[in-house]
Amino acid sequence: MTEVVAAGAFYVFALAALVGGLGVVSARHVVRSALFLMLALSSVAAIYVLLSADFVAAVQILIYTGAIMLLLLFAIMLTPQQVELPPFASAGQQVAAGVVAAALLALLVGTVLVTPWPLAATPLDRPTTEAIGQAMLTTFVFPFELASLVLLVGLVGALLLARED
Amino acid sequence: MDLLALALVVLLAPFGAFLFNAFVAQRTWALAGLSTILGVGISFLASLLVFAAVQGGARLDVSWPWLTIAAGQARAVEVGLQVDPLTAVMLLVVSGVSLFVQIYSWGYLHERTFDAHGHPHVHRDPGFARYYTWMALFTASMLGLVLANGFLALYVCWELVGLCSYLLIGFWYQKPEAALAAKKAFLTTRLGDCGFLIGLLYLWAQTGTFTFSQLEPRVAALAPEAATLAALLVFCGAVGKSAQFPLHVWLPDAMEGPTPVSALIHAATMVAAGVYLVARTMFLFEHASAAMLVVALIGGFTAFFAATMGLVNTDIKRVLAYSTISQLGYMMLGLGVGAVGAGIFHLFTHAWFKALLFLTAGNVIHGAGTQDLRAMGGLARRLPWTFAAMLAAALALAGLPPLSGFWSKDAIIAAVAHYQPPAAWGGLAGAAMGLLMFFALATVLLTAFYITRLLCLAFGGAWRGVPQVYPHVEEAPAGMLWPVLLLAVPTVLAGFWGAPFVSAAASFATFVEGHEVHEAFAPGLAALSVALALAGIGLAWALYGAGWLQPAAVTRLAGPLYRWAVNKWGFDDLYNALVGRGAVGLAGAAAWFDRGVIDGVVNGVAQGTVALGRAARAIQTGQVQTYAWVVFGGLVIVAVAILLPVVLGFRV
Amino acid sequence: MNDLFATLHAVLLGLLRAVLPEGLAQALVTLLGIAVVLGFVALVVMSQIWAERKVIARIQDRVGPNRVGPFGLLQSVADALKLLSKEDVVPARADRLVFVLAPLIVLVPSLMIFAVLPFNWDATVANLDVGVLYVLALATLPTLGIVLAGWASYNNYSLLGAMRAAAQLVSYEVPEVLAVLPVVLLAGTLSLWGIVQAQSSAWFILAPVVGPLAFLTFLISGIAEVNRSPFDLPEAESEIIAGFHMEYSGMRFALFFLAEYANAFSVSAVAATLFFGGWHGWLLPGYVWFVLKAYLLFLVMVWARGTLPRLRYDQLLAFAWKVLLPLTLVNLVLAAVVKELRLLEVVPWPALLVINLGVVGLLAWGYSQLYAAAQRRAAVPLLEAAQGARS
Amino acid sequence: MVGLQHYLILGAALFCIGLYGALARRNAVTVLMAIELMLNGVNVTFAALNRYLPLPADTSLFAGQLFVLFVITVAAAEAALGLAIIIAVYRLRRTVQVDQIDLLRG
Repeated sequence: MTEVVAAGAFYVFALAALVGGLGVVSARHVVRSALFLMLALSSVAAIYVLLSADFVAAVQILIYTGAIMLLLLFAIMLTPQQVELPPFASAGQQVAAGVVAAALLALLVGTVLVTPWPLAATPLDRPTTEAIGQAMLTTFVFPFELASLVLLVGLVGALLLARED
Repeated sequence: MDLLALALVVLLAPFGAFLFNAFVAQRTWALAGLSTILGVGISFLASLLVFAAVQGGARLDVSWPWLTIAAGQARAVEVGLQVDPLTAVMLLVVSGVSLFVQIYSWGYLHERTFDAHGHPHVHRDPGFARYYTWMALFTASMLGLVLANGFLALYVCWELVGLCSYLLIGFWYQKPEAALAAKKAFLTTRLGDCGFLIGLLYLWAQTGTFTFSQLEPRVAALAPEAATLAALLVFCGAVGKSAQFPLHVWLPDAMEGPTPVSALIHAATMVAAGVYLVARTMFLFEHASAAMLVVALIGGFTAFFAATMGLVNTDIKRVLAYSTISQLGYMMLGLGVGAVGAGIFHLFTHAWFKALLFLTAGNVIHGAGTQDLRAMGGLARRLPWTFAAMLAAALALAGLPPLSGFWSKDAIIAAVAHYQPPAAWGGLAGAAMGLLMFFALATVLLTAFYITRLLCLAFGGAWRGVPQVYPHVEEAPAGMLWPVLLLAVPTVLAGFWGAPFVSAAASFATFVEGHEVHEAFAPGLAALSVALALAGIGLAWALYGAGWLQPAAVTRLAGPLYRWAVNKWGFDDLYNALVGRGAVGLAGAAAWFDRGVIDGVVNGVAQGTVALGRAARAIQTGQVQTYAWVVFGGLVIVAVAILLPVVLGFRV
Repeated sequence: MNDLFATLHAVLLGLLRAVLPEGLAQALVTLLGIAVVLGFVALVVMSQIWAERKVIARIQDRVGPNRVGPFGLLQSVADALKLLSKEDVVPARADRLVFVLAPLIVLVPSLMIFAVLPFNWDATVANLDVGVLYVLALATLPTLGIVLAGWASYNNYSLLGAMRAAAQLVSYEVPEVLAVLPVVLLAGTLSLWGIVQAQSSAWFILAPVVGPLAFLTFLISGIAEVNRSPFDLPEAESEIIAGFHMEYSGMRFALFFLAEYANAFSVSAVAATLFFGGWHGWLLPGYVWFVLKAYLLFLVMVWARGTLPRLRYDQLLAFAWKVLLPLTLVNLVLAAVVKELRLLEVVPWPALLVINLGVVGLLAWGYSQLYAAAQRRAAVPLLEAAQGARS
Repeated sequence: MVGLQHYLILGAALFCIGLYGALARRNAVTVLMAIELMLNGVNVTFAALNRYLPLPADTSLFAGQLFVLFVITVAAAEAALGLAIIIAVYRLRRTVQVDQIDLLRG
């Protein structure tokens, strides 16, 4: 029963994510792209929930769908396009890009299907928050410190770049 | 009160003062000054208690885990405190000198300037609070450096004192020279610190710990090459901090800072940190005899040539700066020949008398309104107390018994004499011995010479500055005089602790090294060094004391003598001219080589590159997306090339 | 099986299963649940509007709505009907899709928040163990809708409103999260239910210094996040005529309106959960306490709106970065201290109350002193100017 | 039934869609969005592997999810910086069309 629900949910949200993604790359106007990106990101958050990564899901909404999307919209509005320029690159470039993307996709899918995955006995479903917190301050303390450093640098750099004058 | 608590008090009192000044007392100058003086005072008292406890045999070595990586305690990073005789002595020096300097600075920051009519004007420096804030931070971090029980904490404090030095050299950042000097000092020392950092990371990679007590056994297990490499890298840091030969250039410029700063940071404590570092990690150097020799040679050479530079400088503070470099060289020399006790002993005495020299120099500058020796003279009558104090310090520096400098310097010379290098080097060892001995003794002469010259130029003779100023030149206020006179006490007495007539059991070296040390006191050597010192003094006296006589009278009475004196007066110019011409010639040669050879090569390379670039630019569209496309296309191709066999393997 | 909703759910499901196929029954029950939440929200919002208008009226020495129904209670209903019956206008050059979607993007998250609010120990629709994070995350989404609405309206004032909203949220999201962290630290859980449970001995507002500080910072940044006065710059009538929803009318405007009040309520409800012990109370049932606390906090917001003038734009951002952010960071450290000393466990709550009141009093006194000093300093030049003018 | 491979394929698909966008769109902001999409594809893969694969004993149970968190962190910094750059470029050249930003042209 719940399996069915989970499967249905997966297909729904996966479809939504893919639609969102395709929308992002195919919409004619930037804001439409943003709208689709919102859809994609939210669906990915839902996918995280299905993967029993609720903490990550919440963070995804908070950071991606919340902050980053907002920044993107902000940037869109700060950089108005005075003349309507063609949103897509030259046909040749599009084809080339499509070829590479398709090839990579084929490659990845093939690998995924062929590889004999050493699956765990039972999928890992258990509350994550505390364990993640523990790990972040012990095993992953250096990446953690590094990430904070990156954030700081990003902050300063962004300030410096976007400053008037 | 247990040792740990005491140590924490020592460390946190000045730091608290710093926090208070930084966040509360920035607007209220008096409060800032008082808090720093109070903090340092407390820490000084605590240091005395610590010292007493250590004399009573107490020791301390505690570590706290800072980062624990789950791969096991083997890679745990710890920070901690350590108190042993060496630390205790350093604590005494740092907090003591710092206390004197803090009190002194109060008066010094009320600067005296002379207007066109030679009338003095006193005004408080606008950066008063800032000054005491950084001073507190410096004291705290210097104490932390001494208390650290591992490389990590030590390195952090090491950089902190570097920062404070930068901030305080550039205290008058409106002056471009000051700003430049600060930058120069920071960058030069950083050069050495890079080596230091690499060294301690290398050690960590090799032994998996930063803590000295744990390092000691593990280092013993290290391969000699590794030990030598680590020792040399660590020594790089010491060279930078203690302004040893290749990296000595920053210290003279650092004199742009306020004089008390020079006294505390650039004479007594921070520059001695390098010496302390080598002493603290002696267990490492003992496993690297080559590194030891390098230390000794660099130390000796620095001592000698810094002294020669001190001979000719006309800026009172710069002369002292060169003297500091030279004395630090002595300490390194002592450590290099394995006499930790002697080296640290010299550090100990030097801290007092050099700080005293700088503070008295500060009084002179404060009174005369200039740093230029050529514009001084005849100040002995105006600044009697200052003169007395400076005289004591100068004689201590020159190494006349029974003043402190004599005993410590002599201990080092004796150690050099008794130093037998590893037999492995054979003839080289003998050469090294001779060289070191020469450095040690020649420097005695030069030291005595330049310090006497300084005294004569500043205090002897007639006033050579702006005439209207002289009547207003007066002794420094009490706030600047008492610290000086108090400092004179250790300057005179500190030496007896290590004097030969003290029983070996109670001697300084024994205390520091922790085991009975019999410094073979060589009366012959002592006599020789004293004789050299006297010779230097006499020479300088003859040269610069001669200025006392009225030139006219001299010409009338003893023409040849006068002419001889005149020629000698021209000594500096001659010396400078010689050096200058030599330098110019050298520069010319270098310039030719540069233009002819190096530029040729460089240009050739450049043109080659340009041509290559022209060839290559065709494929550079400047389109980020093109580049990305190439990257991913390449990725796909490579992946296919790698994976295809595997896939087939599965298929079959 | 002490979960009230679960019981109801089971009973209903059982009844429906008798007459309907499995899937359909499921769907129906779910729909029913959604309908209940929606109804509750609608009810809450209407009552809020009425209460706000009354209170504001009193503050401004007016009577407020008093025609429709007793005490004008039905005023909101009338307004709602009016809005629903209005014509639905879309500006000619607007981006239709975005214009239509925006109000929904604003409304849906604000409704979703209600799913995790712990109305009572046995009445939480969904008890996530990352509840707090979930709430914070959803609280940021409406702004996206606002920004899109402002952009889609194809109107400069709306665009300005949108930009303001974006900048405001980006600035105030940080202190809001940081203001919640002390509570999470003290409770040791991210689940709202667990947080309320952890307050059974002492409410977190009682944590010495930490509690009030966290509460204040949370309330302020919360008000800023739902764009209520004095932080209502995105719709500042006097500056950018109603800002982002200027082009909206009728039904769509009603959605914005609904969302705004729903958000206001959820902020006060969350505050009640985090700081005022959620359903904990005496003799009255938990539901009542919870809603009561939420309403009181909402009235505090109303009070603020009625009292304080709107901030200037630069003041708004400066306040977030230079005041709130440092405060919350310091507060976090203090919270760690409080937790280490286990003050909330060892000290009885009346003592905590006394301590906090003392602290608050002290702060108020100090602030008044500073304010007076500032007044004096500001006054002096005027005085001199006057004298200068006279002489 | 839905298993590991479904999620992995989803991740791959998202990544490749993003890649196409990053290569074929002109507006720098859109390109940035596409890159975010790629990152999300990677994140889904991480989370899925974290759930389905047995982890070595000595590492944390949620290493995969931690990677996701780190990626999100970096993505946040990257977005902020990227947008700052875009705005700076816009001030400079009044355009955000990547094919008009070719200061790198040799």
